Amino acid sequence: MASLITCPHCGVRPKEEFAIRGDASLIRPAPSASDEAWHDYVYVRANPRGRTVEHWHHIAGCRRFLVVERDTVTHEVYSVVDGTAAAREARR
Amino acid sequence: MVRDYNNRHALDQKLRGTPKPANADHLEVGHWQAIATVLAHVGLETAVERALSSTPELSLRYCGPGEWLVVSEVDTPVGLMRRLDMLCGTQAHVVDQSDGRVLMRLSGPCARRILAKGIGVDLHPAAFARGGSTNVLCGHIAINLARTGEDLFELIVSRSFAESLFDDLMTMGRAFDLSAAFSD
Amino acid sequence: MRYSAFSIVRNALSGNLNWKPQWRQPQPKSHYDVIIVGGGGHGLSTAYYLAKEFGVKNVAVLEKGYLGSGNVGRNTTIVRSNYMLPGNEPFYEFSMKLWEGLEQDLNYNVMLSQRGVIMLYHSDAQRDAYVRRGNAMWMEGVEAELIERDQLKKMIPFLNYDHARYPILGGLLQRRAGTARHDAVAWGYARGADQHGVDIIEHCEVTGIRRENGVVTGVETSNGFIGCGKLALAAAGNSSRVGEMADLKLPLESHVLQAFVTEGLKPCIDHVIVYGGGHFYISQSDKGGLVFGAEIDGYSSYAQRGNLATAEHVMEEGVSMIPGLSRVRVLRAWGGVMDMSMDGSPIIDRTSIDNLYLNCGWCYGGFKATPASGYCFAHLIARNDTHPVARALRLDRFARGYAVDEAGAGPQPNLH
Amino acid sequence: MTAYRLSSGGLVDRSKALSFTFDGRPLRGFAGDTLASALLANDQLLVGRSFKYHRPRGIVSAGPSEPNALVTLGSGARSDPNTKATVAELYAGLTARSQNRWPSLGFDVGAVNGLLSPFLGAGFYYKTFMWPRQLWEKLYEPVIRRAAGLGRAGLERDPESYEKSWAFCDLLVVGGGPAGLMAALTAGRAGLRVILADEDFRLGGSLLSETETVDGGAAPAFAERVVAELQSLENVTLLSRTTVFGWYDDNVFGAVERVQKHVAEPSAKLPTERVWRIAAKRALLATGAEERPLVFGGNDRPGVMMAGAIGTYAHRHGVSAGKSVAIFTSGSSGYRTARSLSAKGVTVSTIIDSRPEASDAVPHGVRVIRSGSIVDTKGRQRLSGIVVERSGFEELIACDALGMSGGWSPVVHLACQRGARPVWSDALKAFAAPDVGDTLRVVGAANGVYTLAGCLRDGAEKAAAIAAELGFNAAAAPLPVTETEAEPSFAALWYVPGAKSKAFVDFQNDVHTKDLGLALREGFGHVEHAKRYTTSGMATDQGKLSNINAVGILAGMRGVSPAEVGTTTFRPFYTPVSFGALAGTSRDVHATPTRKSPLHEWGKKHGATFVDSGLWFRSAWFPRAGEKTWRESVDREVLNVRANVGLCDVSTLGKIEVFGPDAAEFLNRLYCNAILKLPVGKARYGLMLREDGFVFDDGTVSRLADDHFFVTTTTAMAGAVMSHMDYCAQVLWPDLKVRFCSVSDQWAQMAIAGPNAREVLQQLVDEDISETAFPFLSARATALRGGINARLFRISFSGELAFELAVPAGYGEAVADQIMEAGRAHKICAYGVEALNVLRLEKGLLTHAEFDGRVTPDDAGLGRMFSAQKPDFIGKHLSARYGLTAADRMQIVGLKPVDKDKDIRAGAHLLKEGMKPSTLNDQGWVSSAGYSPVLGHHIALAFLKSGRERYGEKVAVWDKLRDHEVIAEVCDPVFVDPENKKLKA
Repeated sequence: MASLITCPHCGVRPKEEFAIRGDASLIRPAPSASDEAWHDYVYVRANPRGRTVEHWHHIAGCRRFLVVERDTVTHEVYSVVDGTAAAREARR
Repeated sequence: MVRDYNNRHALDQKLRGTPKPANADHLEVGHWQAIATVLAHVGLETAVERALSSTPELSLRYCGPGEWLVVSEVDTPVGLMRRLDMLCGTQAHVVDQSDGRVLMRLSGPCARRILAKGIGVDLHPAAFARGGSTNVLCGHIAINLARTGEDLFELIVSRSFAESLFDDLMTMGRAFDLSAAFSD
Repeated sequence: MRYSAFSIVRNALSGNLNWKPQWRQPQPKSHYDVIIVGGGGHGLSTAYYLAKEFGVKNVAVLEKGYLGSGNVGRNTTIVRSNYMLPGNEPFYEFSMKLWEGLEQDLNYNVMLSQRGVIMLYHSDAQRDAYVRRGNAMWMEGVEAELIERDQLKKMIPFLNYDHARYPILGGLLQRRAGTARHDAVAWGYARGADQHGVDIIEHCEVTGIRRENGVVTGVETSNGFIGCGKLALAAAGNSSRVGEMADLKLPLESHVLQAFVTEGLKPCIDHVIVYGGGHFYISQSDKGGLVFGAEIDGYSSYAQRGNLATAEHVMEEGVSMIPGLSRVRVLRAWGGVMDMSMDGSPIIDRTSIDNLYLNCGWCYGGFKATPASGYCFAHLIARNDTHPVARALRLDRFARGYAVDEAGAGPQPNLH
Repeated sequence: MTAYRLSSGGLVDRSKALSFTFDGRPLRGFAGDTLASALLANDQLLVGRSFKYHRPRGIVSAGPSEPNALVTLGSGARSDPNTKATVAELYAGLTARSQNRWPSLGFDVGAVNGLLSPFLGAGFYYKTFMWPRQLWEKLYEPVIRRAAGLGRAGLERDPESYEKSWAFCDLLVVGGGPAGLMAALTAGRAGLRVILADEDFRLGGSLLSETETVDGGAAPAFAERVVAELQSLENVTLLSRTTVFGWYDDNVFGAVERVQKHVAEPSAKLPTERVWRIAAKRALLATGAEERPLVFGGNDRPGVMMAGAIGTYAHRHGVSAGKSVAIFTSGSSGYRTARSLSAKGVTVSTIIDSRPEASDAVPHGVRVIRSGSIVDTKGRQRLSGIVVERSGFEELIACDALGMSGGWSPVVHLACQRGARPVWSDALKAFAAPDVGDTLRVVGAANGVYTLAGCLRDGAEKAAAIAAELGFNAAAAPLPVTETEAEPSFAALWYVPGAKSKAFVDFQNDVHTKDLGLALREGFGHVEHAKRYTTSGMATDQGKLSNINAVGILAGMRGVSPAEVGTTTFRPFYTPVSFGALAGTSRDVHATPTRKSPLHEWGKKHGATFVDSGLWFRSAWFPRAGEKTWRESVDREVLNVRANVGLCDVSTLGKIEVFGPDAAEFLNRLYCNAILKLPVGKARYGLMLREDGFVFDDGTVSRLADDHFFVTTTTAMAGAVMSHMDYCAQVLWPDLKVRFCSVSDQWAQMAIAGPNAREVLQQLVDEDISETAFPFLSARATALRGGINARLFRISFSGELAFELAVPAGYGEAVADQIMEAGRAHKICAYGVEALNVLRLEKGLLTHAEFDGRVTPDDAGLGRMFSAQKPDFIGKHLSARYGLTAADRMQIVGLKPVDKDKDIRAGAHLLKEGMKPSTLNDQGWVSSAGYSPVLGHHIALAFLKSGRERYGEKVAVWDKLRDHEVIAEVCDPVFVDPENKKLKA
């Protein structure tokens, strides 16, 4: 993972083509949501040891936000999917 | 007051007056071509790609989902915009990038080895075949790379980075006596 | 056993056979007044100050690995108090002052070397930002100097003055800043805490936090249950994991930061030098190795190892700042797991759970904070009251809108 | 004379003599020598001094594990300190110098440390040097620093170049010995893309010093044949002189190729070193095994070497390490080496075997002492004899070289760099590679297979298996025929009891057995603690020879098995790698790419001084003849813009085209101010927040059509804004129909500002640009006379009547020329970013000097832009937090010095007049400051607590850092034309 990411649009790419944005499990609250919900969204992180999902922006490639599902200890990658598809899925 | 304006190439300073003889490994910098970004409307990506692929004068460079750079060696920038509007104007947004991009053509037996010094993508023909194109990082500069022949690659780079990329490529090619010139 | 020149001579004459362990290896008791989770620099200094300054001596430090196996033993050893924001500067200066008396206090030479930290600037805008910072330091009574190019050339002649991509125009110098021998800090605090009666229990992993009626009563560990009056977390990169045992969700992401050391060289770099055209910083250890690093790898990680792309980038910055590093060979790279907070500043606070205290979010600045972190945390635990210099570092600052964002980068941990 | 060149044999080319120097002494070797073999051939046994006690040290090994023979190669800017003589390839003209000695290698004052050693035990420095405190930096530390360190780095600019390259393959074979060669051959024949990397300058590994035959011929000849075949295969890449130094995620390997390190006159076309990043589908570690030293009294005397190294020097280099060689062994390998040396004509006098019994064949005339141990060595700077103890009796045996053979440790470094720990094997009496999955497998001696036949078979079999996994057909080729050979056996002997003098574990760092004992006694028995406390294994060799013995000794002292002690962590780099190689070409002015504006040449033509702005070069000011300081130029430019007109290159702004039916909605959510109802043909200033409510960036939004916007960002944040937009569009609001792309490079953009701007510009366009036809904040696509597409905006960053004109980048220079020509009569001048900065400062307009990431719209005086009516936008919700709305926040104000001759400087802090400086009393800070030529005095923008209520108050502007303090009056941040009369003229 830390060397190569398989972009669903561009294929296998080196790490330096990406900018890492952070936790991809967060869902932006509705405008009317509580202060606590907004605080948690912006400031609180599950920070799992093990399986996690993270946004990697393929900034020097297709410029898509990818959701990389991976392990924070072994760095094994389980899946890489396009962020839009994942966002739609999460909202369902 | 009406006058003709001179269009200055980004590598004018570097290449003007360079003697033409090309070595086996050669970097040819396209002097004039029309380039446009095509952004397909959401949901119409396949239709746009089909429309663009139907025109032999246009060569299509993949950037990302629903986004291409379209290169034409025969059109003027305005002509290309017009052509693209007709081809897919209702299905896509078309943006002229002819002045914003510089095209370089790297050819020769060592082209792959030269590019491997900057590009972290497997360029073996089995992995990156003729006709393939993609956005990719070359050194520290984002470019679009296309394979147009066994030993022939085209690089499209943002204008402001063109000098840096050019310098980098010449360094990468120094062991192979890489030569460079404007195309005719 | 008190250390002195005399003790060295006396022991040498008896074949060095009479030295005693620097800390005991006790069996855990069934209950402590305070249990500290994490036997790194911060946990050990907390224990030390609890026992020495605040009279709380029935204390255990639980460490899942060997003592000092976390970031205290894998950092770039820099000690400084050159911060800009009023929420930070008093805290780090308090730490600096503790450093300055630490060796005598601990009777342990942690090799504090006040050789000066200089941060280079490469543009007018960067100079202005450093001036702002330097003046903020002076506001707190901390000496800072603006070194202009000509003076800098005399002071550090080997920087890239003539061919740099970003011209080196000068630097902000804190002379009192410098380095300390990282392992010795852990060992010195451990020995000091031990002498004050603290039980340091290595290879004892906390696996659960027991609560009764919403109050913490003890911890489950790999060595069984241990009861406590108060529980203090100082688990650095593993803070989120330990917090989770008490259902705490924290404003943290764990990230890996690489550091490097070169082969040993005769003295050649006499300061800590920080590159302004990137994140690179370098100093020379007393053994001769050049110790350096730059930014985090960028993805969340609990693996204590880094990737090659980042390492190469670090070297690029190094050679850009000091062209003569080019032929110096890098011996070893390692990675530490940083508890990156959402504003780049640490957290020392109570939690919503009674008797549970939190010390985390040190990002990559934890080493220099070791004394003040321990002191302030001990103050909080013992008196249930925030130490004045740590008032801005509370957990609720995010909800209240008082982030201490030194980099001005916003709530994205990997940008700090 | 002890060591000498044998009269024949070896893989050196005796017809090619190479002259070199060591400490100035001219010496000769042959092509094919290493520096170490050449030094030995010249009987130069003493090569260096140890780290702590400055003990005389000689060559120990014949490879990268060398702890002692470190020299500085080359001179001046081309010196390479700490180079291992054992891996340095000899070339004509090589110069080598010994290190860590003063005044000379033979007589080193530092050796006095040896006498003081009882006081300098492990960790002694933690216990002393604390009194008085001030003396640490002044006295103790400088003395310690000078004594420590090894070679000297001059930190001179390196004249040589470096580069990097990517490589992709099916199979990477690390190590070109018997197992590696067979693996590469098998896979290469099967058609896999193979890379074989070996650190040596000659492929073959142990085959090069092997005495057994392969296929009936000499082993080196076999290696040569295989290499030749591999070279002929198009799908195989051979990388000699290439050390694979690291194994990273996803089976990516880092390797460094020493392209020209062995060349006296390097070619300018080639790099000195090249770093390879190799992405391999599979990899085989064929890195061999390391022979273990024995830990006995006096084991560091020059002349004491690894037995296998003595063999290598004899067979590969045709050099005998001594006239009379003794071997100290705990197993069969010592006998094997003795036999091979005898066969070569090297005199082996004695084998001291720690074991009571052995069945190994003894060469003729060699005495064997079983159950023997060496307790001391004799000689000063070179070995003259050994004290052998057997059954309580001691015997002095004369010898001038001693080979140590303590068994074997597989080299498993790379396999353990990603978190897996090596596994103790009772069978191998060594730590073996852990199972790290299919992508990386260990083969040959690295896998604990020590016979030649076994290595060849292991290599062939594993490569064939990999070929099959990857879908290739590896036809079974017959294995080469070798002589029968038994697997070596040995006893684990961690230290030899009864030492009469220091028994070293880590040679380079001078860690001896007593140090480990002391560490244990003081509670540092954990392997990591022992390492850190004693520094064992922390030298430039990273404990390649010593770590295993340290573990064994700790295990013995703690009464546990080595498995329980475990090892310290293996990390990159396997052997040290230069900064230069890892940095590649990115250095000096090429450290980062450079971006040039389409008006760069235009700026140059007008004499611009350029300044860095991120990756960009921007025109800062345009000095004219007679102007002596930048201020003179800038003042002139400012005054000219205010009085006449100026042209400024603003092409570096980020420019984004936004399309789609939801484009307006998208931008409305992106900016904190209202965009939705922006009319077509209009531009608007836009302010973007981060989700935490602080200002992210500002710029302009122009609506060119209902579903088409043109957005600008600041130069600095162009990339970040584009990424933020990607995130918002793709992740936050995937259902909005919006598409956008950067056109930053497509357009050259110019600001034409000043009272005469309209007259000048009107000459280039047909379109009516009068105040009525094209009022402030108009935006339009248009064409220049002559037909060039352009975009024209009526926006101003100076407070003057101003336009921004964008034309296709290639035409930028020509159009700028034309404007300058058209403007000549109207007194146009070129102005740079410095004048731009003064103009905006006078007008109270903000940049990222103000937007430092901690500023709210209200702090910046832009509270009115915060559209609370909009249902949602980035940053809305968290903007309401107490801390962001508190009354005592710092707000933007203007500052004027009370004494108009005084200047104000950015970065100063603010204090109430007469108040003592303190963090508590700090009232704010100056974000931007400069001289206003219009007002004739300095002005500044500052953030001041509750600033807007404090206009008219006097504050101290406190710049203690530069010993500068002035009193200033707080005022409105708009200094010039607050009614915007000029702007809307």
